[in-house]
Parts: sequence; structure tokens; C-alpha cells
Amino acid sequence: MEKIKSLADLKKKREALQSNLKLREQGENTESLIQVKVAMATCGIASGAKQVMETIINESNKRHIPVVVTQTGCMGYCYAEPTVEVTKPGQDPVVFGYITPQKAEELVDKYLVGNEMLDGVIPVNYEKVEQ
Amino acid sequence: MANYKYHMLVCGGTGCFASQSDQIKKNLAQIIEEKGLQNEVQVVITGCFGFCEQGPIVKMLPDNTFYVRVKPEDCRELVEEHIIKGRKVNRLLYTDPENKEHVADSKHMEFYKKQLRIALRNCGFIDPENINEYIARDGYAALASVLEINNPLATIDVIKKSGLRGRGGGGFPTGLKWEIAAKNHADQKYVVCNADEGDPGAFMDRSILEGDPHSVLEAMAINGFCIGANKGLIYIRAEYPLAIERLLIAIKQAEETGLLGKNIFGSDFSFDIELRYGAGAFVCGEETALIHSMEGERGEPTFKPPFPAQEGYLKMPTNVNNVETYANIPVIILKGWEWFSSIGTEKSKGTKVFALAGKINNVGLIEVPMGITLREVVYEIGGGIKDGKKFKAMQTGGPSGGCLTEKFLDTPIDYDNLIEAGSMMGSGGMIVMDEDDCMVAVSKFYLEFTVEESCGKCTPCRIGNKRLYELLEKITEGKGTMEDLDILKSLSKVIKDTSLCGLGQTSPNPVLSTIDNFWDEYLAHVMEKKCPAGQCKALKSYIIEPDLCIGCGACVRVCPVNAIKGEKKMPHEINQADCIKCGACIEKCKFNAILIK
Amino acid sequence: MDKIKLIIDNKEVSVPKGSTILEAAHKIGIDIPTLCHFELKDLDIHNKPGGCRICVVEVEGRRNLAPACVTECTEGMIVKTNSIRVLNARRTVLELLLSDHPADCLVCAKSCHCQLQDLAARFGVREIPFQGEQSSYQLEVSPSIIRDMNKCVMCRRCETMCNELQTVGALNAIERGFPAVVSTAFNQTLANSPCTFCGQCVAVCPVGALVEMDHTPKVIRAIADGKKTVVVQVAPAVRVALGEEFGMKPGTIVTGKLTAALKALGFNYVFDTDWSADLTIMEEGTELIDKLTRHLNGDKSVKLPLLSSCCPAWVNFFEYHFPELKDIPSTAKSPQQMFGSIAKSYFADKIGVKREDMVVVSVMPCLAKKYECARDEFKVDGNPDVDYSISTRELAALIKQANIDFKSLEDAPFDSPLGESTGAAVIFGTTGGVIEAAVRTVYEVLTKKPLPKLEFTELRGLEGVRSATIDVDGFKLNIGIAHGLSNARKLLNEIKEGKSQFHAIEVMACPGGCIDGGGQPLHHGNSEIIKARWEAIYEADRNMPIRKSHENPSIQAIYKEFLGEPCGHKSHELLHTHYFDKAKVIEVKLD
Amino acid sequence: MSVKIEISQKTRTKIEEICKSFNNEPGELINVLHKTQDYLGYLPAEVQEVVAHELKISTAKVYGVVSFYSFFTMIPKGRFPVSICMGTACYVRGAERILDEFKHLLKLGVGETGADGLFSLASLRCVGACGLAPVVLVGEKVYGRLATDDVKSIVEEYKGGGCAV
Repeated sequence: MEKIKSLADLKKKREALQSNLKLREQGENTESLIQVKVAMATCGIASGAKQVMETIINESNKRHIPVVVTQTGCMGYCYAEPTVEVTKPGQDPVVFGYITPQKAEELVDKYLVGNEMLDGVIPVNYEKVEQ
Repeated sequence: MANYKYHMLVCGGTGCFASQSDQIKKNLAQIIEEKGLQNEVQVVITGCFGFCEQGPIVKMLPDNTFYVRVKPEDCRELVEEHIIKGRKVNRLLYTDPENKEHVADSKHMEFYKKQLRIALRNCGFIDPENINEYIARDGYAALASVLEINNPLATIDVIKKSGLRGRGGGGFPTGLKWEIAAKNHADQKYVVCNADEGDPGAFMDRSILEGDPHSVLEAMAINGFCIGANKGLIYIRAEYPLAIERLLIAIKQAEETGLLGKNIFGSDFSFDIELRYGAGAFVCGEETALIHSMEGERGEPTFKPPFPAQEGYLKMPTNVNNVETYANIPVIILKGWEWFSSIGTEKSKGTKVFALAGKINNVGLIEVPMGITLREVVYEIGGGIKDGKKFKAMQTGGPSGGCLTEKFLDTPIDYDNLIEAGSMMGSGGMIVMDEDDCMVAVSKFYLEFTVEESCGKCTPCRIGNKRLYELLEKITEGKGTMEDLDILKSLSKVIKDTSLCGLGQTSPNPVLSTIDNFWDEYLAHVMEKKCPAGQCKALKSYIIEPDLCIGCGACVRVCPVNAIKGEKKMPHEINQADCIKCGACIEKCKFNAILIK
Repeated sequence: MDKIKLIIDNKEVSVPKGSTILEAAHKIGIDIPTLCHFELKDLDIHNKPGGCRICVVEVEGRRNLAPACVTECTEGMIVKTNSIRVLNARRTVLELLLSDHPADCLVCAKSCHCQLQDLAARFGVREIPFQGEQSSYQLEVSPSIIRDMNKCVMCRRCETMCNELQTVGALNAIERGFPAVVSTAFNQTLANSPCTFCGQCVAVCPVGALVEMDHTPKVIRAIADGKKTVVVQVAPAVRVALGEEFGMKPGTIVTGKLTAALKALGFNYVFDTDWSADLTIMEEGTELIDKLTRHLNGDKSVKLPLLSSCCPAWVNFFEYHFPELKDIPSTAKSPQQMFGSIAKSYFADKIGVKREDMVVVSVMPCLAKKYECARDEFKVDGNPDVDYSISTRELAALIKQANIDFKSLEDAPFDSPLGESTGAAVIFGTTGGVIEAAVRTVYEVLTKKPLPKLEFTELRGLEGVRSATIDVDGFKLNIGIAHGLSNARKLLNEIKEGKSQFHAIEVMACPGGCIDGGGQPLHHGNSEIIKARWEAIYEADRNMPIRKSHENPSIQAIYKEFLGEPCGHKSHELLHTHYFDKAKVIEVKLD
Repeated sequence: MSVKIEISQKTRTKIEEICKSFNNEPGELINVLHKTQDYLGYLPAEVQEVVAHELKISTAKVYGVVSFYSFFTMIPKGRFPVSICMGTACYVRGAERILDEFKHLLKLGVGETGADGLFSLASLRCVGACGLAPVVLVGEKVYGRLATDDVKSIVEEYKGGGCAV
């Protein structure tokens, strides 16, 4: 194991290690975070949901957005896959359809950071998907 | 390259471990690998989550789903449903006892709502066997800053101002203790962590060591720097194999990373930590006895002064603190004494970890701010009394403590209030008793413990406690007299007043406290020869209610001494002279026809 | 020295810093009762476990009562030693002790000398309010010591003596809680343990848990048996201590009354172990001279230093703990055994009594002597050279039983011929005495010149280890002295490591030597008593007309008449012995 | 005259090794005893003699320490050591009745080992599985949330020799 020889070493190491635990730390505090659920059933995965999820995670991290990204089963909008549900604290969930990795970046930029709806991506339902 | 999207935290505390949490971890890892998800899902064994009643616990992150009473065979479903399909497995969620609804998130459980985790901040959160996770949680940053400031007295001052008091029982101000040890000059000094948690029904320290060993190591190093010691020793019970294993791993990792050993963070400060094993003697929780035990001697306490800070391990100045006390240190350094002292009551700052057990719905390990009321602990965190029975008393402080009754339900819990209420903080055992518990028998239980654990050095503890126990035995057998009750009281006071160490000075507390609060129960045993709780064997008789008995004969077959007679299909009868009161019949009777009177 | 002022029972007292409340109270005449506390300050022996809790006092500002014996005085301290709270606590503690103590005072060997009994009397205990289980341990009877651990009060004094003073390690606290007691490993017998039978544990036991094996009934029976000729010998240290048992001042020399008492008791011959002490000097001195001469002549096979061998506990000690050195000690028997050997040969012949009709009794300050006289090598056809050894305390009891008014006895002389002795012999009774006696003789024999100065004050003292260099006509004779076996151990370790510079070493097992032997009147931790005995020994020496062993006419006569030369053939047969390896053997058995 | 102590070469060598690994330091007595008991399962008198010999301390002292600490035992444990947790949490949830049942079924007292060496019975203080109270350990295996009725089946499980723990 590499030795930590100074305070600077420790800080460096800590920063490198923190990202992994961030996921857990955020989990302690889900209410104050934006929750993103990516539908990952066969239909979703086939249409590229996995890449969408990666993109959302990476882009949110880059922009330091407090977000919890999880996967979920089929939401029943197989025609609009990949679908993503976003729940902002205190707001009703919104489901977006036809998300590609490019659109995912846009989703992060516009909806997650700002509060803008996305062009070309129609919110398919305003109800909670779990029911 | 792994890019984890899910973390599955499996509780690895002794309680959950005992219910195969290691197998759960193995199964999860295997299934995840089978599904090719090993780079997306991380399975981690953590320290205790605290909610032992519901163990084994598996927590899913980032969505913070809290699965309870998980069995190894549930693992496949957890992976396939929760991870792959993103559906919560409802049957493994916690059910709120009030409204019978499933609660997925631990934050919404009554058990966790009022808790504040400082000493347990990393328990159930990080992998205790991985130093990197500790570092990621600001681990060793407190040590780094202390070394950078390079002013031991200033650091001691921070601890002093924080108001932290020893969590082992006595409640001595920690900063003051450090200061005394720092001021005694010697070539060699020692820092000792007391991990000889012997209080029956308490497992706070063990949980910290199992869940967050590095916090203790870091605090010991800080302590060493402050008092001028370069050697630390952890005196740990040999009965804690898991804690020992995790500590050894932690020490090794810290040494390999250079966070223990020579010239830590490039400073002049060097610090090593070794383990010393206890061997099953409760009295070794007393610091002088602990030191003798570490020296390979019988664990007999010696008169103080000299205090360990003057003459301790190998006759050198030694600072002894317990595990929980240490676990608070790094946070205090990082967040400041102002933050810490803003929590708690006027004279008791911060939080306290308690092992909540007994006749309570939510058995487990809790950490609450000082000043919380007993009511909140019992009825909110604890979820009330088991089987809807009536709360009778809460025993705190273990064999050194006493019972708190209903009238103290709204007393804020802190060091001084507990003493005023006739009990004490102790190391943190909280045992809840209900209407079925006989308080005379409870004090006999504690005395039996003390008698067994007395070192035998001083007369009042060696013979006095034995006599107390014998008196209680006599009373629970229905042979006690009013004079015995007088002797019980007066002898208890003398034992407290004259014993050599804390063990003897507190051992009569359970007796005095129950006499104070449950005098009528003592009287009932003595005057009426009755045990109101129906617990004392000699004072109860098993009687068959003829109206309820259908004469099935089940009790006859199970009675080990053939004390039950009766014709088939006719009400049976128990011969009281033969009955050994084993209770076998009552368990067998399907018609509730056997009563205890 | 810093002084501290405090108030005890409303009286102000000033004591040096570091004093305990017990000491401070003592200074103003307040006697706080104690039980476990035991100190011989001048000999650096301390037993202060603070365990019995009899001495508790009230200290203002303290929550609990404080044990006076270990609580140090602090400036301005206010102490109450007699409040109701204190008296009640003490009484309860005492009652607790009594509730786990056999109430067999009537037949207890310690009755009237028992500190627990004294306390019960002092507190006027009439009934014990506590009943319950009593400790029950096996009674052990060894040749020297009887252990009845049912009477143990866990004062730990014996443990301190056995481990710290003697480093013997036979006794230790075992178990914990109520069953805790001081015992041997696995409760084995003392004979199977490293015990040397020095008796220091017996000498300090406050109760009847450790007492000597009483041989007085056998002695009475022997005297009563008309067919037996009963011969008694008295060790030097007895005469300076026995008086204490009859209320006389410590250090009173009672030789004359002692002989008169023994005669009154009906012993047929009253002789003196001092006589055989002179004989020992002849043998051991000759051995030393022989070794030194050979050493000076360059004989490399000579093992030096020569170790004294008069003390049986010391012999037991090296046989068990240093068996590899068993060739070094002098082979000369102890004075007790030399006496027995001569009494049952030379003297028995002389008076025409058969060996088996003679009973030799010794009066010793020692309990190990009981064990010594029972050793097989000191028996002829199963008949021991010395039949019974009784302690100073046992003799006192015997005199009291016989209604002899000791104090008013007219002095009587020892009988002849085994009663004549010198000043050199009497100093055998204290540490440094044997070697001084030996030097007095060795010097004159070696140099053939009279001693310029008879008293070797450089060899005297009570420090645990002492050394001196004696100029023997130009030759520097290096002498080492140790008393207390922990001190002996230090010198033995030096020998083992080849670092010892000494030519001769004297060892006595008991602190101060035989004057503080395990069989002497109890001193209860008062080292003034030991000092008084010590001074009396040297006074007895000064009172003797002859003060060098080789000038004892009776000794000279026996060599001429019977033994021939010192260390000659007959001497070897009768006056020398050999030693055994008694260390535990760890044997490997086949798997 | 001298007392002989018999011990197998293997055991003796092992004890010597253990003592040596602690530099034959008397202060390490408790660590030495732990390691030795780990190896042998118990600490018979002969073993204590060898430990005393190696560390150059009195056997009485070794015995004083062994008999002080409840973790050390001079009696070999059974093949299936049954330990009943008597911590307070287990006590108030009926551990005493469980213990009585074991005593009754195994015909053993606490601290005893059966003549056939199959079972030994012990009580211990809080294993920390208070959530599972009352708790019983057979070897390392934990049985929790027990009722007296369960005792019989646990005993049966091991009676036939079971699988070694």
C-alpha cells in the first residue's frame, strides 16, 4: 500500500476515494436530492438505457448536481424507451421518453440544472411510475 | 474498471453475523458475479446498523432501501428484483408496527428518527476492513490537523471545551484526564483503550470496533500525541473475535499506509498500537485492574492514588479511555468543540450510545443526544413494550446501575440526572422490564453477576456481596423476614461505602434502587410469600383450572416428575408437593387451563 | 522534608509528606484498627493491599470511606476516625469476615494471638448477623506448617512474604470472588511446592490459617515415657526472644531461666545448640581454609564462594531453585543436625543409652528445622538424629502449660559436655553472625596470629545484602551476606553468571536471621522488637568468657577424644551431608 | 524427591515456541495462556508448570492467573461446547429456563463436561446478539430466539455425533 506521508497526500487520497462513498452519503439524504430512475427492463436496455444511465451519472457528477440515479423495471412505455423518471424534491415526478445519450446530457443541463422542459422529449406521464 | 451504481451494505455486526450475514454477503457477491454486475454493484460488509431486532440487515444505496431479517436464500430475489428490475422486495421491508405499512427507508423508521450518530457515524456505512473508505470519510484528517497545529495543549483544550466525558461509566471529563497525563513527565507513557466491555447486555464498544476500528486508532494516536506517548494498547475481551480480527486488519492497514508507525505525516510523532487480550473478568473494566491484567497479573484493582495518569502500565503515566470516548475524538477535532458542545445538556455534551434490550420491540444499538427522555427511547425508538405489556422499569448502568421507573419517563437522560434518579449512565446498557419481571429476582440476577465477578480482594465485595445474594435468594424462596430486609439495606450501604473499587462501590445499586422503587414487591415476597410478577419459582404454584381442563392428558405426559394426576376426559390436578414448577405443562396445554398463582 | 498539616478527630497533626492517615493518627495516639496492613519498614517489607477495609475512616469531601493504611495525607485534610458511620462500617466489615470464619477459637492454635479475635473482642461482637455459605478448603498438614485456609482473611501478608521477601513462589492468591484464597498451585501440598518452610508466612498470618505443626504433645509424651532419655538443645536466637512471651522486654537475654525452665519441664539433659555451632565453625571453617588454600595455590577445580549451610530454609531454597549450584554450599550439617548426630553417637555411648532410647528435642526459632530433622539423610535406620523440633512459641506454651513461673525462675547452667559454648556461637542467631564466627576462627588458624580486633562490625547490620573485605594478613577475603531469600537469589544469580567476587557467602532465609525466624514470638510488624533481639545477640556474645569457636575446650576435647581432625573421616561421616536436586522435572512422555 | 511432570514432546515444544514468541517475558503471561489454550483447548496443570518454567515465574502465580480469569479452563471442553448467553437481555427473555432445560437434557452442571466428552455446558456473559435473545452457542454456531422446546432438537442435532463444530 502506498504510504501517506503528509497532509497533502491524505487530502489527495481522500478526494480520489470520496466519489465512491458519495453515492452512499447521498443515499442517507434522498429527500433533498433529485431522484432519477432509468427504466432498465429488456426493452429499455435494448434501446440503450444502460448508456443513458451512465451518461446521467457522469454528467451530473461533472456538474456537481446532487442526484440519485437508480434503475427500475419496465415503466410500461415500451414505445417510448428509453424512459427516465425524474423526481425533484417537493415536486411531482416527470417521465421523459425517447432519451438517447445525447438527450440525456441535455436532460441534465436543462431539466436537472435549470427547470426547462426538453425539446422533442415529451413528458409521457405525470404519475408515479411505481404504481 | 468498476463504476458502482449500487452499493449493497450487509450488516456485519455480531448479532447479524450470528444470523449468517457472512453467508448473505457471499451469496450476493456470487449472484452479482453470475449476472455480470460486479462492476456496477458493490457488496460491502459494514459494522452494526443498530437495529439488531430486525437483523440481518441489508441496505441498498443510493436509493436507501432497508431490508430486514434477510436470509441467505433471499439473496437471489434481492438482486433480481431490486437491482435488475428496480423493484423493491416488499416482504423484506420493515413493517411499521403501528400502521402495518412497509417502510423502505430507514429514515422513516421510528427507530432511527430520533437518533444522532456521532460515535457510530461510520457504523453501517463503511467497510471496516477497508481503510480507504475511512479515509474517504475524512478519516485521519483529525490526526493530520492535530499534528500540523503541533500544539498538544491546544488540542487538549479543544477536548476540554467540548465537554466530552468518559463514556465507560464514570463520566470523568476526558480533556482533564488527558491534561493530567500530559503534565506527568516520564520517558515513556502509554495510551490504553479500554475495550473490556463486560457489562452483561451491552455491546456498544464492540459494535464500534467492529464497524469503525480506524476511528479508535486515530483517536488513540491523537491522545498519544497530546500526552506524549508513542505506544498505544487496546485491552479487548478475548470473547470478541470479530472485533479483534477487524482491529488487527485496521492496525495493519494503518501501518502500511503510514498512518501509524514512525514519523506519522512526516512529523516527529511516532505511534504504535498493540492488542492485549482480556480473559473474562468484568473487574478488568476498572482501570487499575485492567493495567494489572495487561501486565500479566491477576486483574485486581489497587487503591487510587496513584492514578494511572501518575503510575499506570509498567509504572509509567498511562491514559485510559474507553472505545466510545475515543470514537468521538476525531469528529470533535474536525467539527470543533463548539459544534459538539451544542449537542446535549448543560453538563453532559454530545451523544451516548446505548444497547437497548429486554422486553422492548426494537432491540438494538442506538445513539441519541444527551438529554433525550426515557419516553422517547422506550416508546419511539424502542417501539414500545413487547406484546403490548406494561412498562415497569428501565435498568441502566448494568450491575452498577439501578432501575428507572415510570416516574422518570420524562427525565432527560444525562450523567447527573441518572445518578439523581438512583441509577447511572454506566457503559450504556438499557434493559427494559415489563410487568412480568420480578424486581427482586432482577436484583438477584445482578448480584449473582457481581458475586461471580468480584475479584475477592476486599472484604465488603468478597463476602458482603455474597451475603447480599444469599439474602435475596432467601427472599425469592419465600424464606425472608423483615429483619432480612433491614440487613439488606444496611449491608448494601456499607458495601458501597467501604469497597476498594468501583465494582464493589456500585454493586449494591440494583438492590438499593429496586428497594426504593419496588418496596412493595419486596414486602410481598416477605410478608405474603408471593411474587407479584409470578417469576419466583418457589413462590408460585401451578394450578389446573377445572372449568377449562378437558382432561386431554397432554400435561400428564410432559410432566417430568409425574405430579399431574387425573382421569381421562376429567379435569386433572397437580400435586403441589411433587411439582417442581418447571412450566412444561403450561407450555403444552392448549386450553390455557393451567394457571400460575 | 515537606510537612503536611491535617486534622484528625479535631486534633491538628503535622506529618511528613507521603505519610498515611494511619501513621498520622498513630502520631497523636489514635489507634485505628487494621488487619491486612503489615510493614517491617526497616527491612523494607510492605504489605498494603488496602483489602480488609477495617481501617476505613471518613475524609471530608470524599464520597466513600477511605482506608487509613493507604490513603496519603493531604494539606488541610479533615479526618474522622470515630464517627458513627465509620464505626458502623468497620463493625459490618468485621462481621462479614466473621461470617466466613470458623468459630473454633477454643481449639485454634492462634487463640489469644489472633488479630481477628482481638478485633471481635474490641468491637464487642456478640452475634453475627450474616449467615450463609462458608469457605471450605482441605486442611493441609506438612512437617512444618499447617494450612487451614478456611480461616484465611485474604490479608495477603503470606503472599507478600513468600513472593517478595523470599521469592519462593509457593503461595499465591487463587480463584476470585468469594472462593478467592491464598494457596499453592493447584492446591497441591507444600511439600510438592517450592516451599522452603521458612515459616515467614506463619510469622505474619494474623489468624489461624497458617500455623506451625505443633510437636509439643510428642515431646511431653517422650518426657513422660520413663524408658526414654530426653535430651534438649536450644538455638542461640531463642534466648533473646523467649522472654517476650512472658511479658519481658524485647531483647532480654533469658538463657539462665530458659535452662531452668527446660530442667523443670523434665528434660534429662539440657544442652546448647551453641555448642554444635562452635563445632560447625570448626568444620565449615576448615572447609573454607582448605578451599582458600587450594584456590590460592592455583587449583582451578575449587569452587568458590563457599556458601553457608546452617539455615535449612536456605538449603531447601537452593535445592529447588538453584539445583545446578548444589556443589557449592558447605557440606557441613547445620548445628541442629550436628548436635543430634553427636548426641546419638558420642553422647549416647558416653552415658550408655541406646540410640533408640534417646530422644533429641531441639528448641528453634525456626519452622524449617522441623522439616530438616525429618529429612531421610538425617536418620540412622529410620531413627532420626533429632526427633522433634519445637519453636520458641511452642516452648513458651509448654512452660505455661506446666505452670512454671518463668519470670521468677533461678538461672540454671547448661549441662555438660554439650552445653559449653562461645560468643562466636551465639551470634549464629543473627544475619552476619555465622560468617563473623567463621572469620574469627579462620583468621587465627590461617595466620596463626591472634585477632587484632575480635568484633567485625563491618559484617553487621540489617541491610538485605552486605559485603565486606577482611584483611587476613594481607589476603583480601571477600565476604557476602544476604538475609531474606530474595537477597540470596541476587547473590546466587551472580554466581551463576560467574560474576561473583566473593570467597564466602552467608545466607539466612529470614529477615534479620534467626532472631526473626518463623518460630519466634510474633513481632506484629514492630521492627523495634527485631532490633532489640539483634542487639541482645551481640550483648550475649560480649558476655561470654570465650568468644572464638576453636577455643571452646569442650570442642577441642571431642576432636581429641572422638572425632579426630576437623573434616576428617569421622567428621565426614557424622557432621557432613550432601544436597539434592529438587527442581520439578518436566518429563517428556511418548506421544 | 523431585516432582515429575509428564507432558508430550509435541505439546512441550509448542508451549516453548509460544513462550519464545513473546520473548519469555513474564508480563506476557496472559497472552501466552491465550495462545496455549487456543492450541490445546484447555490448560491442564502440567501445561501451567511448563509455562511457569519457561517464563521463570512461580507455578502458583500461573495458577493464580488461570483460576482468576473465567476464559481460562483446566477442564477440556466437550466436542460440542454448549454456551448459554446469560447477559441481561437474554436473561429477561428467558435464558435461565433455556439453561435449565440444557442442564436437564444433558445431565450436566454449568462448567461440566460429560463423561463421553460429547457435550460441555457453560454460561457466558452477553455475546452481543441481543436482538436474537435468548441465544445459545454450540461451538461457533449461534442459535437465537429460542424457546425451551427448541432445546431438545438442538441436543438431538448433535447427539449422534453430528458434524464436528
